[in-house]
Amino acid sequence: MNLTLLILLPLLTAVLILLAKGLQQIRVIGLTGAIAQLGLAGWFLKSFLAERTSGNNAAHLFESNQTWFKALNINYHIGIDGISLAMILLTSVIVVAGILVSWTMDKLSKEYFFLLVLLSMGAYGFFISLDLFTLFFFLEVAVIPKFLLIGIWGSGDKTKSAMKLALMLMAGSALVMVGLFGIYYNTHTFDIVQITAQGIPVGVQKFFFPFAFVGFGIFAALFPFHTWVPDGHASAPTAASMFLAGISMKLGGYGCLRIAALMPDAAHAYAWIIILLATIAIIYGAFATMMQTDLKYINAYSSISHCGFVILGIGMLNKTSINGAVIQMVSHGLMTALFFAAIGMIYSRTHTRMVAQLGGLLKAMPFISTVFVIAGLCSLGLPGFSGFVAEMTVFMGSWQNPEGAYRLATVLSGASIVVTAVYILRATGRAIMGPISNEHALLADSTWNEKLAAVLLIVGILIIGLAPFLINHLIMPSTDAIMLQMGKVNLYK
Amino acid sequence: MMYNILIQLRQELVLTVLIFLLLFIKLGKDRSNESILNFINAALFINLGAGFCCHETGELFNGMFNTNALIVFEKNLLNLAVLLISMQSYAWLKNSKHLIEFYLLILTSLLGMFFMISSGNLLMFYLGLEMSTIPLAAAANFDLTKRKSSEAAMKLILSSAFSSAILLMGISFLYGTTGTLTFSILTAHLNGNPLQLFAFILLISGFAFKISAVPFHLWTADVYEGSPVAVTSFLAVISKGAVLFTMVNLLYKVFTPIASTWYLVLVVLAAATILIGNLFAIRQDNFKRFLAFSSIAQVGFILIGISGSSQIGSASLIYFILIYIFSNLAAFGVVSVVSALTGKENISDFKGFYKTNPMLSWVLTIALFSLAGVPPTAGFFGKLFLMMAGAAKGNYGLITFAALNMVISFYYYLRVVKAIFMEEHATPIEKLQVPTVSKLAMYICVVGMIVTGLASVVYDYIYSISIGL
Amino acid sequence: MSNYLYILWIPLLPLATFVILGLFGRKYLSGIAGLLGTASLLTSTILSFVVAKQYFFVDGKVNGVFQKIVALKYTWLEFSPNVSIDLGIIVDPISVMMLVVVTSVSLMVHVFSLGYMKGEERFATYYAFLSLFTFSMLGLVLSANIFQVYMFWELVGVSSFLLISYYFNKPSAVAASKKAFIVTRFADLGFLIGILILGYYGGTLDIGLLIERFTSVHSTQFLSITSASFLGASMLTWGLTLVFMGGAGKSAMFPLHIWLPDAMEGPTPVSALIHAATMVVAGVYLVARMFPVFSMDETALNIITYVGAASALFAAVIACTQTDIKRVLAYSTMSQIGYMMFALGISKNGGENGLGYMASMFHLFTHAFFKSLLFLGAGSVIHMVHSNEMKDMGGLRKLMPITHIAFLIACLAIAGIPPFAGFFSKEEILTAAFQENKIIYGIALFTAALTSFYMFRLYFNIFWSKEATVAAHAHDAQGHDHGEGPWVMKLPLIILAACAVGVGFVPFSQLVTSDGAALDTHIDVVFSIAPVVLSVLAILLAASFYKKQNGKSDKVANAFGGFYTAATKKFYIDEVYIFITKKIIFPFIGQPIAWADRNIVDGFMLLVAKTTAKIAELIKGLQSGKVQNYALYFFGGVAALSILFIYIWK
Amino acid sequence: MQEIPLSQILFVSTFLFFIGMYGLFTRRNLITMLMSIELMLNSVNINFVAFNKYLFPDNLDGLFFTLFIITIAAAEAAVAIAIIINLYRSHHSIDVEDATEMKY
Repeated sequence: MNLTLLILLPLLTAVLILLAKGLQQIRVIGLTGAIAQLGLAGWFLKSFLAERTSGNNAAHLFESNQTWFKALNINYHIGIDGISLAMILLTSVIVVAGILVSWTMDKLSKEYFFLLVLLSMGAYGFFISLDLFTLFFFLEVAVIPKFLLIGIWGSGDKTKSAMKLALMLMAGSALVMVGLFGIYYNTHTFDIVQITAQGIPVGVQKFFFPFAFVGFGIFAALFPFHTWVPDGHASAPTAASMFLAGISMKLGGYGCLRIAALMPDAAHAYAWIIILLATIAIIYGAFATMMQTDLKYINAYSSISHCGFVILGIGMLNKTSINGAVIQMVSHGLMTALFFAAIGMIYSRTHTRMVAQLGGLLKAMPFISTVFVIAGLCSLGLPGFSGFVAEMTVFMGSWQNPEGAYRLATVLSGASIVVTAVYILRATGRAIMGPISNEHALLADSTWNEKLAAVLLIVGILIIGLAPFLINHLIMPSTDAIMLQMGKVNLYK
Repeated sequence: MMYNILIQLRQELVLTVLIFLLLFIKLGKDRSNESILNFINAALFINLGAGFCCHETGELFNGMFNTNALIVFEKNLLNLAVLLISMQSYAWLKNSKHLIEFYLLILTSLLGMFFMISSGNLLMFYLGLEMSTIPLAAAANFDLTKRKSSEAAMKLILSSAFSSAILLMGISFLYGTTGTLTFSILTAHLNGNPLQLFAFILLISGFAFKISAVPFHLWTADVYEGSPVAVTSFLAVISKGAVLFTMVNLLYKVFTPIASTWYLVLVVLAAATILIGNLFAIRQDNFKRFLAFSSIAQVGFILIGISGSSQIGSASLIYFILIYIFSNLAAFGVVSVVSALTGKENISDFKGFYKTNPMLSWVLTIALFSLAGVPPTAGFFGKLFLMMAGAAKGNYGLITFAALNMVISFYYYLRVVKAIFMEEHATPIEKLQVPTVSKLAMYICVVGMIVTGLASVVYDYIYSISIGL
Repeated sequence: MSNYLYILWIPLLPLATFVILGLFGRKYLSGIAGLLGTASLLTSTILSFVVAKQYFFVDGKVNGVFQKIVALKYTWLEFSPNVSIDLGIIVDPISVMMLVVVTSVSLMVHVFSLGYMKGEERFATYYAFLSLFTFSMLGLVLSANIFQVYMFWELVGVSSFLLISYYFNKPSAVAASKKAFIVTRFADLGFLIGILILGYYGGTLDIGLLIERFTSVHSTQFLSITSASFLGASMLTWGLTLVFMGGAGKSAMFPLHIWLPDAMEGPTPVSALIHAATMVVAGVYLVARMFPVFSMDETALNIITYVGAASALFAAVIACTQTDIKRVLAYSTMSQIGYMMFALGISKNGGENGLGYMASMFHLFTHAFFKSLLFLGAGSVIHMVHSNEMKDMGGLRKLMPITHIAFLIACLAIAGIPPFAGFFSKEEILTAAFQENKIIYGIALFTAALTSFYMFRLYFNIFWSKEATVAAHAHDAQGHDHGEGPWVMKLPLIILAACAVGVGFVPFSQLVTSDGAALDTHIDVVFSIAPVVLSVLAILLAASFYKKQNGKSDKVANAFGGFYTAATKKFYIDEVYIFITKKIIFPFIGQPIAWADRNIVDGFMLLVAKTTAKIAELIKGLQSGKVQNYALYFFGGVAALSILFIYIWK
Repeated sequence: MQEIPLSQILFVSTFLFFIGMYGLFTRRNLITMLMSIELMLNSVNINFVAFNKYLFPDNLDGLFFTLFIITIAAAEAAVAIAIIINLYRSHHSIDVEDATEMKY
């Protein structure tokens, strides 16, 4: 079975959606497509593990390589390793959940679902690409749907946020583009595998690493280029926020990881800057979150803080920390998606996201409140949920760097978990607990589709949280391969 | 010999025949506009077909006129563009009683361009250039009653006359320093002495004027705004394309001895053009003016591609022009339909356009994305390859600059999308009845915008026939 | 060595209960939730007794020394080849002892809650949370891997949070739960970093290995961790101190104790379980678990000692002034835990010097019973008078005789009056203190006296002082014919009372010692005169103050003046915390950052956009519309290019 | 009599060219501007003829080029005049300053 199916399936779904008539048909098609994607991803997982157990230790599986632009030596080269597979699974889960929560979207529903599916297609393509050009292509494919989703179906100052998001992301991809050209003209190929094999001259790395890394960093809310995150997430419709935080921010993290793997020397040379920025993002994001009063802003800012862990893990450049970064990507994806879903459900009922105007929702809508609390607990890294596994792995990894400054960075980012506890509990205590206001007392609890979406995401969180060895088993070999490129060995005695 | 003429000159001949036919029709008893338009479109289609039969490399009139696969292909592009324009302006021409004159003008100008493209001699080149310019000035004035139209025509004719004077000065100095007008001999005599450089700069300024590169661009916006949409799109797409083809031919084939100089010249022009074009485009509200400045910015990117001075460079240029034809004509097509049926030409009029005209909105949106260079539209590939070609020279300062300017350009394209999808208008443009022909043209453009990029055969073919330095 | 794997069921049963009740409790099982929870816990209790029997009396001892048995070890999360979180089960004296304590106290609370929480709306949820807590606590007790400890540590914290905020529509409860979680979370940060340090230098997270490596003076790990130092202290000191910080947070040691009194907002049985018997002693347990390593570092031990002693005294003083009975109990808990802590601090590892360790564990053991008894007693009192305030009580001894007797026994036990349980354990602690450190001994002695004073102040205030009429409290509808709750509430009191009398006679020193070898201790009558006499005197003093209502207490209080008010205000520690958070962190860190993000970072991005637009506006004059200017610019361009390329770049 | 050196002729032509340019920049009347452009073109013609005569007398490229320039200039002028007339219809003036409706 070919990986291209991961692109064709959404494409087919999108086309069918365009042909469909009426909300009912559209959403059914969308859901069917999404579930099919989930199944496909699951199938790939299954056969991936089968391959691995049968002793196939190739760096990438299901590889296929067609020439695309012969004159420019651009190939459509795809293949997955453990990390990309994890990302694909994440995407497919979030797509299903996203479609479910937007079940009742009746405004321009056709366009809405079409764009959602298109976005997912971009993500899949991005994750399966082994050719930088293809990678970049899909990276940008995923930008426009975001703009339209926020701008058309958003709330608040939507057009401004949409514009800000689109422009900053475009600036990011512009930088990425320059970086890719640099790589191309010094290796005469875009093919990641070849580049890894032949390596890039150190001087070139030093020059182009910042372009590429910062470029992807903008997608991953790297400080100080994170300002699109709060507005974008806050203005976006629920499903779009889920996709935005759950999928597209991961594009950035994944890209950063790949770039670091491609340019190890530069990565080591600039590691301290990366770590500095990441630490700032973590602390700063956490404190900024503490001051927010709008649930969506709270979650958006916390995303900045959490994605800081991804960057931190990458910047620390050792196996454990990179493992942690990957797990954190998956975990944060699921967790934030869940959070946004819960917030969306609350908002759709109470029509306010202001913490101060909410309260005691646990009485009126126990299920939604429980979901909210679970998301919160996961976000503050409670054992049993994915957040704990991810953050602890990052800490263990980053602690391996014996330099004092790195230790300090670790401790500071560790301190953020306390702040996280503060803002999560503030929000929970205010909105979920406490006395309930009369107009909210009679609101209905979640509907089947919302329940399904939430349960799906929670299951994902729990699987990682309760049995982390599974995902570890999936991504470890790939991180080992990356570390091999990095030429950096584990620092534990 | 005769046979050669018939084969190698066939596109020009077909066109000439067509022009005379039109003359006779004009003289003969008057027919309904619809029938004439259909006839013309059919004829243009045949004309387009003429290019595809047999193309061979060769030269006529001792090197005055030469042709090869590349040149034929370029002419085909222009034919295609003319066909699309004529299909799109159906709604506009249907009611005009001078439609034949319109075709006479643009076809003559097209003929001029053909000669310019395949010219092997400065004299031929000059003739072609003027033959393509002068009719356009008249065409710009086609809305005889509109003040703006005549103002535009005046500006066009005066400034182009001025530019051709400068150009001629350059040619004369070239002649003075080399003693020949034939390209093939000219190269040997170029040694880059100051006078030749000066001559070259005068010449390149003439080109820069035609492709409206900063600071020679100032006529563009006004003329685009004033002229009828069809003429505007002709100016924006076809004449630019033709001049660019010729320019690449000259730079890559003739001015090789002073390549180091013209590379720098191009860099300077490109940087200035991109920046100024973007900065002006941000502010525009009139759609045609907006497209004018955006096309100026596009030219900047094209110049970057040319500056790569490699086979990738020229190939990417032609590839981009192809995509540019589709994208720009799609945009102009929508605008022309709207302005023909409602007379509205401002971006602010397009607020809430999606509510009433989803089809047109999508066409326009895709076109804008393609212009902005967003995948999966072909514009992405076009722009990216141009930048790649430029990057080959290792001038990453320029590339970064251009890349960041892409963000600005992104802003103003998205502004229009925003207006179409996300903003409300008290009295939005009502549902429009688009003529089938125009619709067809738009669909062709859309298909072109999607397919040209993803199907790599197109690029690979262009690459195989194009020239390097 | 026989197989202890069945221990797995002890935590798993509550977990199962939690899952079942959590998923279906609200809808389907709200009727039988209590019984379900109790039943499953009963099973675990029986199992743990079986374990205790098997371990202590059948096969735990190998040639006179109790073995550490790792019954289960499963790699749960591997960080790198030899560093991983292994879910494991460790069986050694303290873990088995804790198993017994946790399960039996938890069982009592389950039973008691059947009556106490009857008719609550979220009855099933309550039992679900109780089971969750029990599971986490058991998991913590059984952990063989320090990171596993941390995980269950967090879980314990969150279940405590959930239980405190059980009355979620009561703002004070919510606030208390938040406070508890955040303060302990802060402490846990220290714990986490401590783990990172130990794990890094030890090259493992397995407690057994860590102990083995850090106790052998010549191992590379030991050398590396002691040679590495930061701010003058060795990394070993840092690691251990930070780990202890975690413990101090959970065990409410000064100055991290502020959450404990507020935690009393939770349902009283919960306080009995979590904030008296089990969770709060987790810190002590943690130190004991890592004790061999602690014993390698003098500084860490001293810190523990003084923190413990200070907390003991501090809490005792405050306890004398509180009027909310649960808060009094909370402070007494804190003070008793202080005892256990400094007992550990002054102890050495192994042999005769391990007395403090033994004593500490012994006190933990006895304290669990009488303190939970006290809380449950207070619970049934509150259940009757619907108030926590002393002034609403008095003369209840006639209305609730059983509670009265049980409470009295508990008071005597905690006061250390022979032959009640508290006497023996406290005796050992004092002996150890006397041997090791006279100052500590002094503090301990004084605290002991204070303890018996405030406990009997409590006792007399509740059951004596003024004569309460039956009518005063017979108002509550659901037929409290003689004032006390149903038998399910009385039974636990009786059982625990029995324990409070009995457990003192457990030959503890034979079973639980620092090195596993039996330690023969004897009650030295001469030595135990002093504390007993002191306690008795204190009791008499309390009696004279509070048995009848008379002004004496107030006079004394006024005599103390400022000190007294300070004590009633808990020495303003809370205010300090509030000042730091509300007055420093929020306005001076949070607000500025939030502001800066909007106005500086984001502002910069906007500025870029605005500048671009402004420039565009500025240069629009170029496009003047005058064709002559165009020509002029054209010529200018030509001139510029010529100059540039003929004269400059030629 | 010795013949006039090329340089002087070139000087004349250049002078003529800039006179033309000056006229184009300064005169407001469209017709006059058109005439100034003719001047520039003529200076180019002089160039061609002179170069041909002095430097490359053996072939006549320059001369023929001149002829073509003259022709095209005529055509250009014709169209330009037509446009100007039309402009006069709509603006009732042939002052270039009056035709600055479109700007910025």
